[in-house]
Amino acid sequence: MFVEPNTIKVQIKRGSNQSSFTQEFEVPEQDNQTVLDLVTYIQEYIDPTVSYRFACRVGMCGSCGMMVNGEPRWTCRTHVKKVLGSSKAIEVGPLGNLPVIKDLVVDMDPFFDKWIAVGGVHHPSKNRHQSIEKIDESSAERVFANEAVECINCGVCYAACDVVSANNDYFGPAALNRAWSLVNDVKTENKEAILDAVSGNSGCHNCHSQQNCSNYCPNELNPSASIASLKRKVFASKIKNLLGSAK
Amino acid sequence: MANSSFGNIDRQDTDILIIGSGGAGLFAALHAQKAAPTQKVTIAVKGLIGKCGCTRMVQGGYNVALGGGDTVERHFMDTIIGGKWLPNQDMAWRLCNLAVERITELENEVGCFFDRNEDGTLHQKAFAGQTADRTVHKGDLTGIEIINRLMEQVLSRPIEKLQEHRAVSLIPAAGGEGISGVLFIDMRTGRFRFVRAKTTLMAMGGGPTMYKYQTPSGDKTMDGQAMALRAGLPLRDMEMVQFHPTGLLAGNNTRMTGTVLEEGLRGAGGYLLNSQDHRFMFDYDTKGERATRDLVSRAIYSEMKKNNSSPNGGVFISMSHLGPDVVRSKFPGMVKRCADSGFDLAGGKVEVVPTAHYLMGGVVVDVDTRTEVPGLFVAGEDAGGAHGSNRLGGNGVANSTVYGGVAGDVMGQEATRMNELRTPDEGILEQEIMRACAPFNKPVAPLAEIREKMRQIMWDDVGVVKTGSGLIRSIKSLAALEEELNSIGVDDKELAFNLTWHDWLNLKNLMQMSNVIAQAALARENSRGAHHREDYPDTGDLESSYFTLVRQSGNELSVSRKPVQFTIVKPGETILPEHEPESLVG
Amino acid sequence: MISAKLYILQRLTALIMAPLVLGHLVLMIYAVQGGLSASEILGRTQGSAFWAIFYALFVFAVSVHAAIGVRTVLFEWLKIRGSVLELLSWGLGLGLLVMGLYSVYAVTA
Amino acid sequence: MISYSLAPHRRNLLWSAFLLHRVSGVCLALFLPLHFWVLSQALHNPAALEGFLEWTDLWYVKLGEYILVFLLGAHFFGGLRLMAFEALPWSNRQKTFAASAFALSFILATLFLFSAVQYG
Ligand SMILES: Cc1cc2nc3c(=O)[nH]c(=O)nc-3n(C[C@H](O)[C@H](O)[C@H](O)COP(=O)(O)OP(=O)(O)OC[C@H]3O[C@@H](n4cnc5c(N)ncnc54)[C@H](O)[C@@H]3O)c2cc1C
Ligand code: HEM
Ligand code: SF4
Ligand code: F3S
Ligand code: FES
Repeated sequence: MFVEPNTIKVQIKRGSNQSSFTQEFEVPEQDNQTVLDLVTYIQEYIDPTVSYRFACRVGMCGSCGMMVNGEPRWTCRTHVKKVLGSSKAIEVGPLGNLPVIKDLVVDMDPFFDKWIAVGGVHHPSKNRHQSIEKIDESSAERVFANEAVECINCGVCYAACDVVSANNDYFGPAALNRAWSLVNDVKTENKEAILDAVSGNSGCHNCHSQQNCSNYCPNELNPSASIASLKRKVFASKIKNLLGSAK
Repeated sequence: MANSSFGNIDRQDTDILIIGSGGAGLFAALHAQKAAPTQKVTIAVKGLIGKCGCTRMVQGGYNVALGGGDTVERHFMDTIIGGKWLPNQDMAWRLCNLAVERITELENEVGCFFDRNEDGTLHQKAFAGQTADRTVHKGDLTGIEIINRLMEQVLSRPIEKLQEHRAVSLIPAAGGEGISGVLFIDMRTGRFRFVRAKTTLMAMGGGPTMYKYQTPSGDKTMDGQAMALRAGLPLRDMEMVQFHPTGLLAGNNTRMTGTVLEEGLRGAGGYLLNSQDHRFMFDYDTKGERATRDLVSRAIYSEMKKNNSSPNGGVFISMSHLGPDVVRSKFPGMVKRCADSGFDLAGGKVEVVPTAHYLMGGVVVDVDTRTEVPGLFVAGEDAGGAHGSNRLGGNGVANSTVYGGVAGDVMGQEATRMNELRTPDEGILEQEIMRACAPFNKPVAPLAEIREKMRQIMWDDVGVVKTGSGLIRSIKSLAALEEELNSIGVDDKELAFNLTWHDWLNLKNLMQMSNVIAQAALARENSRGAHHREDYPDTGDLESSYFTLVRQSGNELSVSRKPVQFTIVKPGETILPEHEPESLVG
Repeated sequence: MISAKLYILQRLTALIMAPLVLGHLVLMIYAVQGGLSASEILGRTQGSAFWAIFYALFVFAVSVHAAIGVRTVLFEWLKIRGSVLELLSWGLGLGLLVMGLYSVYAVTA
Repeated sequence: MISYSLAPHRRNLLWSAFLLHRVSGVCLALFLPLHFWVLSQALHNPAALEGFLEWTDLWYVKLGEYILVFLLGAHFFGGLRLMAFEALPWSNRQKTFAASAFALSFILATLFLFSAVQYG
């Protein structure tokens, strides 16, 4: 006897920031199915105009971030079972806190502009003709730097942070997390510039330790701890400067 | 239709145009900017800068000889022997030689974090097929580290970004001398954009994604090689498609099928089991699961052919005998990835299948990444020659970063010397726009079925094991399928971020390149490295090794064989000093 | 929109206030036993240099602390920017300072 | 003002702790001027102060005071928690700390109420 497969109701938030609407689709339920697969099914079989973004499909590129039932997630690694309630319905929308290009596709430029603005780029202390720095993997600095470095810049933490929603200038968790990693990188120069950038008006001091960034980071990074550490570092260096100039 | 009428397209000029933002593209941008600070550098890419392509997906690491017994000569010999004497030896030499400078550049200038030994020096391990501990890595997420650091460097420089711009066609100069620029679709708006440049680099990363199971990033559909083919450039070694033995198998309805379960699982003692729970690898090779990629892939394929396959039609990998906790602590990333997809790698069995991973073949270039067309350069996986019939694990990212940098240097110099941009052949430009608009105004139907058919044909007849009759059959069925594709339309009401339009264009390129791969495979009447012909199982005479060359003129493909030039070392000889041990790996 | 300088000021003032608030709270719990009366309060505080300094310190700290805190809230929730923001928040601080010091004077003089 | 519908990421204890800290801070900032004004009556008009303090015996004023002390406690303990979070290395017990700060402020306020009511 032929059994109709169960279906999942998928509501997709479509359009742009200016005008958006929600559309509902029914997708057959499968054993192994991610949220990205649901969206793909809709585009391939139901409505060919649905727009979304992905690349690696295995949690490495960070291009498939979307809001799933209101929560930011990497959709290629989010199994449907994990987010499907008994109502068999899922809501999918574009990643929060970023301008929408179309449907589920957001413009990630602001996110990366901030990454650069915070000084999230290595400043070499050596060139390619010099020997590679010997580094003690167990040194405290390297451990800190390492813990923060494996970010896939998916923007999930950025979408989860209410301070970003409230204050569009705030650098946000990912950029600050990168800054923290660099501040601990023995190979990088000009750390003062990074500390200056993170202590400016858009910097780490805007963070209210809500910790949703750490809650939602799919890679289990801890931007919240990185930011707290940055605050500590800035505090210490300001006090030191103060004492230094008093002398 | 957005602006498919020819007069209405966007046009812009730059000096150095780079297509692709993998290891090759990003390195080229950095080097070009440094070599030619007065020149405008533009990087155009199908996805977001640094967030697409396969370099980011590199797990194992980066091959480079850094002493401790290992030498550039040894790395070179491993590459030649691994490639079964087919590599272009000058390219392979440059790859091994420059990798040393490139890894230092990555560490010192780009700022990568690579894992260290106790004494603080770079940690290196050995992939299968290497005679020294040579692979530099960052855990098992080396690519993310490399690309993130490169991406930061590029984003922080005055380099123009054209993101979500799909390259469609190479546009020659009027009169035919060299390339004038590249036609793109701005995917965000659906509008055409023609970018003129003095020098252009294709670093679009090949990517054999026409197979039922495949590992590369979803944006890669062999666009670059298809563009080169249509522009009349020769492609070499196109039959050389590398399969990774253990791709995740989760059914046809999910994009996770085909993605790589890492090599280290087998290395650490994982079992491969067929549907009868029989550990079959020792039936094929004395090394069991630890045999090389091509052997394991073929063994799994045979089990599948014998109907010994798992529910979804593959085999199982089983790790649990090592103790679930051990597996969890040793392979946390893989265990979590499988768990996210609904599988228990630590305690249960996970279905796997060989999966198309890398294309050794590509556009013919010289050691400076020049093609035969003035102004056009190719680097990375789009270029052929460095690997011959097989790519060693760890040589892929070394290749893209080494030659990306070379391309940037050379293009910088060349662009600085040139005073003028070339004038495009407007006729060809118009014709190429029409080609990209081909699916409009035709009856719309889902493309997925056609795509699945193509993937099945390639898997069955042009896959892990090939035969002459299968190849001929595949060429016929591909031709029929392409006809079918040509009759299917795409709704053109809204072209902004119209993925379905791009799916159509992707499919079109993949079908053309499938044909090329099948034709090249038919022309190689022996079995080497990744290429295995059941009807010609022998390696063939090494001295008279040849490589295949495919080019297109008009609508005709011509396939030829060219003798390999042994410019550095002849088969049977070595450039290692006399009493060097065969292998340094204990 | 808060820079390191304001952040540090806010944390320092919080640190200053911490023992003062604790002291005040304990006192309140102790004092309210049996109900509050004006004479009781004033009897304790009037003429006492200790309480004068105690509360003056609190007033200084709280003026700065609350000004910075309210500034953040105005910025994030009410989207107030630029000179209006400066005026409102530092105005509040100044108001608190003046009123506070006056009341300290009132109860301790 | 931002409409804080309870989006899923706000159903998080640490987010609630943030909200409580903010609301309590603002309430304190609004209450303090009033408090200062009442106290300064001591100079001009001691009787008014006395009258005011009598007024605080009313039950709903007591409740108001209770809430106020709670807010002060919450802001105090919450602020200490935040500063400890920022000053000390990461701990996995963030939620426990936040819950403890909340509990302490509750106890404090209740203590205040009891001592006020019992002897009032
Ligand atoms: C899962 C996986 C694991 C791997 N592990 C290793 C390893 O451990 N070691 C190793 O050495 N190699 C490994 N490789 C191979 C390695 O990733 C590649 O050899 C190498 O990264 C290719 O670099 P590239 O710059 O040529 O191309 P890519 O990095 O693939 O970049 C191609 C770029 O071109 C863009 N592009 C494509 N088409 C268009 C178009 N039409 N218009 C505009 N832009 C376009 C893409 O979006 C992308 O940005 C692995 C590959 C995969 C898939
Ligand atoms: C014991 C004393 C106090 C401590 C330890 C303390 C601590 C803090 C801290 C750490 C912050 C920063 C929170 C953040 O940025 O996320 C803060 C904010 C604030 N404080 Fe206090 N505080 C104290 C007393 C007061 C008092 C008495 C007032 C009122 C007058 C007050 C009003 C505020 C306000 C309005 C904010 C801003 C809230 C926000 O930005 O969310 N504080 N406090
Ligand atoms: S910190 Fe985590 S959530 Fe944020 S961008 Fe990086 S990987 Fe994504
Ligand atoms: S969520 Fe936002 S408030 Fe801070 S701790 Fe994370 S950045
Ligand atoms: S598609 Fe790359 S992280 Fe999801």
